[in-house]
Amino acid sequence: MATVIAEPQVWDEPLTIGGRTLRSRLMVGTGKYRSNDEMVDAIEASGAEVVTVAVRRVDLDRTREEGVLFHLDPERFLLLPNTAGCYTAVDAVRYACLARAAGFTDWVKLEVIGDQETLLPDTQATLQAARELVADGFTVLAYTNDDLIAALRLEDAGCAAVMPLASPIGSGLGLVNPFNVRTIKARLTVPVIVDAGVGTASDAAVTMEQGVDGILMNTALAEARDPVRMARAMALATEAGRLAYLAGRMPRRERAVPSSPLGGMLG
Amino acid sequence: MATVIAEPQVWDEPLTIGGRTLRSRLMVGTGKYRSNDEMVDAIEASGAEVVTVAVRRVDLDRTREEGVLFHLDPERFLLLPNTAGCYTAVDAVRYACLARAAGFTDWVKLEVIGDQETLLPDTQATLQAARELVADGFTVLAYTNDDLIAALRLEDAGCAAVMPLASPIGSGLGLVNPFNVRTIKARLTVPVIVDAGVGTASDAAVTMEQGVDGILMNTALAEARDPVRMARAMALATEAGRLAYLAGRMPRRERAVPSSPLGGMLG
Amino acid sequence: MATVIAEPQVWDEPLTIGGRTLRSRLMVGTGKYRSNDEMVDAIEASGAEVVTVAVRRVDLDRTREEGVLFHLDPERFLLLPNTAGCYTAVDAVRYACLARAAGFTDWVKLEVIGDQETLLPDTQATLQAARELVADGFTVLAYTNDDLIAALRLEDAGCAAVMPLASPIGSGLGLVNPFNVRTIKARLTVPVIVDAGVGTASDAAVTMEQGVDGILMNTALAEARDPVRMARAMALATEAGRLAYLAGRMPRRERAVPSSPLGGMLG
Amino acid sequence: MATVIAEPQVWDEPLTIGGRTLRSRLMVGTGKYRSNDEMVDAIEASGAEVVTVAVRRVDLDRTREEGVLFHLDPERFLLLPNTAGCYTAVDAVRYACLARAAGFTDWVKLEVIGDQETLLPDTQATLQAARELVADGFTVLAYTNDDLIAALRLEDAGCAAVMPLASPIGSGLGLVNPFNVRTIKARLTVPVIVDAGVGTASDAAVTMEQGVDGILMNTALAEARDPVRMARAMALATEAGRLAYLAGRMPRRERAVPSSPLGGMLG
Amino acid sequence: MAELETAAAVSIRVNGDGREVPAGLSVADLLEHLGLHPRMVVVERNGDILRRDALDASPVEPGDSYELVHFVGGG
Amino acid sequence: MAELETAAAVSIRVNGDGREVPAGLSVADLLEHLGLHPRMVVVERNGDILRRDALDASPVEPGDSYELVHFVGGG
Amino acid sequence: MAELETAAAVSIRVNGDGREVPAGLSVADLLEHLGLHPRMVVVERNGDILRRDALDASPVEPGDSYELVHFVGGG
Amino acid sequence: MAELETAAAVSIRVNGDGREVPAGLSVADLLEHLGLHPRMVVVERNGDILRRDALDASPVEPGDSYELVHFVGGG
Repeated sequence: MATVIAEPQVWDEPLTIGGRTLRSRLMVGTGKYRSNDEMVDAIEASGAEVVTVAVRRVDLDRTREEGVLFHLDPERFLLLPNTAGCYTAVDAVRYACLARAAGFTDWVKLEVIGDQETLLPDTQATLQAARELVADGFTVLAYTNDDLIAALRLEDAGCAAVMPLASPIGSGLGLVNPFNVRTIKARLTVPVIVDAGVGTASDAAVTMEQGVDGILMNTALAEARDPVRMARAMALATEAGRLAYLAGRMPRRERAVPSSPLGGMLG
Repeated sequence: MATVIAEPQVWDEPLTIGGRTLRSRLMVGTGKYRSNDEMVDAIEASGAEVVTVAVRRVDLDRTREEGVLFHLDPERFLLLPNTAGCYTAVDAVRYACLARAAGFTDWVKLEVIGDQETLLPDTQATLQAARELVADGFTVLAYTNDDLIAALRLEDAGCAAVMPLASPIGSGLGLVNPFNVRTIKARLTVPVIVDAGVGTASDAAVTMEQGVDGILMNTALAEARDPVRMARAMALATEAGRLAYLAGRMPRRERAVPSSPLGGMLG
Repeated sequence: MATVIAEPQVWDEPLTIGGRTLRSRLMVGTGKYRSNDEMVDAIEASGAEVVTVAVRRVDLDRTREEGVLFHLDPERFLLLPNTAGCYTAVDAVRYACLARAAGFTDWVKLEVIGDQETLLPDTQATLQAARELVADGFTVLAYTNDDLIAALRLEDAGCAAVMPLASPIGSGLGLVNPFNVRTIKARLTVPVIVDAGVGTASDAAVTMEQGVDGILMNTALAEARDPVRMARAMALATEAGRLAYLAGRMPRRERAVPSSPLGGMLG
Repeated sequence: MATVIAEPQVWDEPLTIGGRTLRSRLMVGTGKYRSNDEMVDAIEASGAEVVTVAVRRVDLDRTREEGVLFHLDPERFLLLPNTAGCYTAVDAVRYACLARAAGFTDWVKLEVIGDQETLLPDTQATLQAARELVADGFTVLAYTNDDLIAALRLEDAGCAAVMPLASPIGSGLGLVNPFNVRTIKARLTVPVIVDAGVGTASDAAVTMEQGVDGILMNTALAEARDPVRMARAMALATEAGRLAYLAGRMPRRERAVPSSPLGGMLG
Repeated sequence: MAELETAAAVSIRVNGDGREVPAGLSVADLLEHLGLHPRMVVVERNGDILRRDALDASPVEPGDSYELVHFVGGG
Repeated sequence: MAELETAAAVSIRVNGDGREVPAGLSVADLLEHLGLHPRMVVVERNGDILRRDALDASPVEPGDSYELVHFVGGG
Repeated sequence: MAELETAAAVSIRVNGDGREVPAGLSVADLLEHLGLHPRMVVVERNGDILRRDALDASPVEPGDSYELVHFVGGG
Repeated sequence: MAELETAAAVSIRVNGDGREVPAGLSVADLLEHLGLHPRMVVVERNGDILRRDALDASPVEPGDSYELVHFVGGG
């Protein structure tokens, strides 16, 4: 289709986070895939350059299968470690330091969870951890809820990007509150990446149409019946929503307006 | 972006209407653009192969400007004449016959309007006109509302495609009733092309996610601040929604599910 | 609560259909209740004056249980016979005539179904039956879809009320397309009663907020866990939506506006 | 209508906050009315027992007009002072103490605003003020956003009620995120009163249908074209939504289910 | 005589099923015979509605087809 | 002769308006006379569509009513 | 004497504005002087809230800063 | 001697579990001993992160507690 011949760079400017330029506005996770091959193919199809990973103990019995580094080339992808599973600022900082010691990047996707059932962030602890990590030289991308006040403080704390949720992690409910996300984008100067909750392509498009800078998703790909095709769909939808935002949509109106001329009808 | 390198044909099978194979599932109109150049560029960016036109009296004073044939090559695009502006079956048949006499195609986008204010179709008159045109050898693509009963009868009448609306022509309200459109698609065997009402990229994506075969739009492009970029967005969104439908989305759930492993946390 | 002391007549004018004045804008059905007592209590709690019934063969083995007349006093309620289950105009007229012969009313809730799976109306056959019944002196309340064109023709045919659906019978999906229903109300002069699809109280409120004259429901009460309490809820919600429509809601705005004075803060 | 004869106490149990029993689940504000008479009539029509007021300097030129106490009898209504306009915990505590010194109540509706443009709460400062006020013997009803974590901490701090917003103060956008509010209600044990954002009757109904204990509103009444009739609508809608929640709604389904028997049709 | 008469029966159809009923019944008798209260039932005979006040005077004829309907719960 | 002929004119209707055109024109001549390219126009004469290959052989008759249509931008 | 005393005045701040008030007033007198009903107003003096029953016994001192607040319409 | 040495073992904790390992190992040896590729693992010893280039020079001491972590699939 036309998507093949067109030159994307003419359509949109690249995204810059923490001094690094990214051509794709879609970031993806590496969790919950049925197989590592499926994961790799989906990531390829997504066109993502930033790929999140978790930090965990090595399994001393069967390591090879587990390690993401056995499947993804850290030269090709920016492997973004997260602090998933951390419930305190102290834990999050510890995981971030271990991740950095792996020697690939000083970027971290900061998560401090406040509740086990909903996996909603503890914005207060997240803010505290963000301050420590920024002071320690990390490039912090902070997962948070859709509260403007928390987002503004994370920006003040020096985060390189603020990542409000669309809806709870793994829920697939899509962008429940577009007003909050639009407000956050309007008020922050650092990039706003919507993280978590996107369930299908139209969710990605409507999210980008709010003017945000990018999307990070995992479950929507890993749990799709066909993760690879869904990854391709998400790549297209993310770009589509971005371009629609830049293009400026027609007004909504409750009355109809003909597309063909009223004049020139036959006698 | 990845959209450039990927091979679209591996992602989706082509659409066939009236024996003709189409690679793009997006069809566009030619009305209401600010200039003919903008119209041509937008159509190029949309990747559409089927492009609708209206049938009107030539203006005997200044013709050159008007005629769409001066701007679009009928060899490159399937110029699909509509019967816009017709309020009776008789008128619609008359316009269809004049369009066919132009010698480019026996396809017609049948419209019989029932109300000047809402431009909603008169399904009864549309059905009558469809029967006459099919008997006369036309390939009929029938614009209709989102009523299953009317859609079933248009299929029975021999229409090559049935085109339910997403919302009123030129309204940009998007797909107001996805249930009806999904039901129509589930019950018909001929292609279902959603026509009218799409306002922005996410509208196109969510429409295709219902499983329909394609979308026809005009105002969403012509009235965008930047019609060419919006056309590109719509091309991507239409494919994105299609692939998401084929890929099978994750389930929606009100509870959260972590993307990173619960096990392997540090002591 | 305030609902007890207040005088409803000061809040709203009564509804008049076919020359008969109704104080309640909520009409209810009698189908699918777990018991006849529950049905009677729910109808009482709903405050409905118009109650629909179906016309069926007597069961020659166990009649007493079945007959609605054993449970509802036709002097207290306007028993409105429907033509549910009819798929042709001829059948609908036959059922209507049998219903009138029962001697209680010449009102009929006309239904001509076009599809067994969705129970969507055949508007063409409904229109034909409506014309015959009106000519034969019936007071016709016509169930239809949310198509303006069909609604206008049913009004032209002499129907005393037009009854567009909110969503399919028994679906509980609520008012899926408020635009269509609002447009129908704006264009018709006879009362518009939304019939079918309402699932809970807020559905009834939002439906009345479109300005329609009333609502008819059955499943939302019969299938509620507590039909009597839900009937009370629906009575309140119907009046609430009506009064909110008459009161004229505040504007929606994406910015905040304080409710307390900005001035007079302490130094 | 039935709403007059029915006995509300049989329909719902009363709400208890801070040891005080309330028969109405609707609380209203006193700001922004066109006149004091309109304010008083609307409050009467709302049936509210709890009525919020702001604390401000007396205007030394024209006092009589301003003071709410000249229009509302503190014996009849629980006048609930708010800390609107406060941007720090210190200010909020100061206003709360001044309000208590008026000698009517030790209740306070705690608000600590975090942003002048959106009037969104600073949950961290709100939590700090709540702790101080609870320690000082206040009965604290805390306005907050729809973040579960913040709500849980306000409950832990000893708040008598937690008041998440439906949408920003004065926006009239209604309940944008029902999931968050439902989750908060499910996880807290103290009463949850949704405060701010409700715009019309159906918003109140849908909010109560989430299972929350009550609603507080101001702008929806004060800015309605007819505040008194809207107040009546809100009283009915609040009760309707509450009863629908208690009654347990029918399931939503995408297929239709007939309300009249399939059997017994004529031959 | 009596025997003969009682022996005599006519076959009709009621709500789709064949039935033997005593000869010489009026439609009103038929309803009573079937245990139905005339006020609760509407009678269609051979496709035509019988007015309630005509039930007494209308004899049940051999081969008649009756639809006996009433109001049941419906939406 | 020529003078006479050219002097002679016939009145017809084109797209709703009355017009005087020289006598003896074919419909193809008429289009040229109106500055229209035949390939771009469809001709309906007195309610009947004229096939393009019939334009040359079809004479313009006095009182004829023509609809000359083409494709314009539409949705 | 009396003249002198009444002539004497003290300057205080009330709700942010400077004011001259007669010397020797109690805070209760001050409210009356300002036309305010004590039951309707809460008094904060120099940052401390004055209990209503202390208004009579509390003298207005030169340089005092008062916040006089009450309930107004709010949400 | 050598026997004695090899016989000698030290007990440490690795990822929460107690283990006996030969005496005299460096942390780099420990990883090899556990079949782990140093480039793939990050070592935290007694709460402090060991830089990769320090693994060879760092002896495994009795009672050491190690956390050996790496990157796994996550969102």
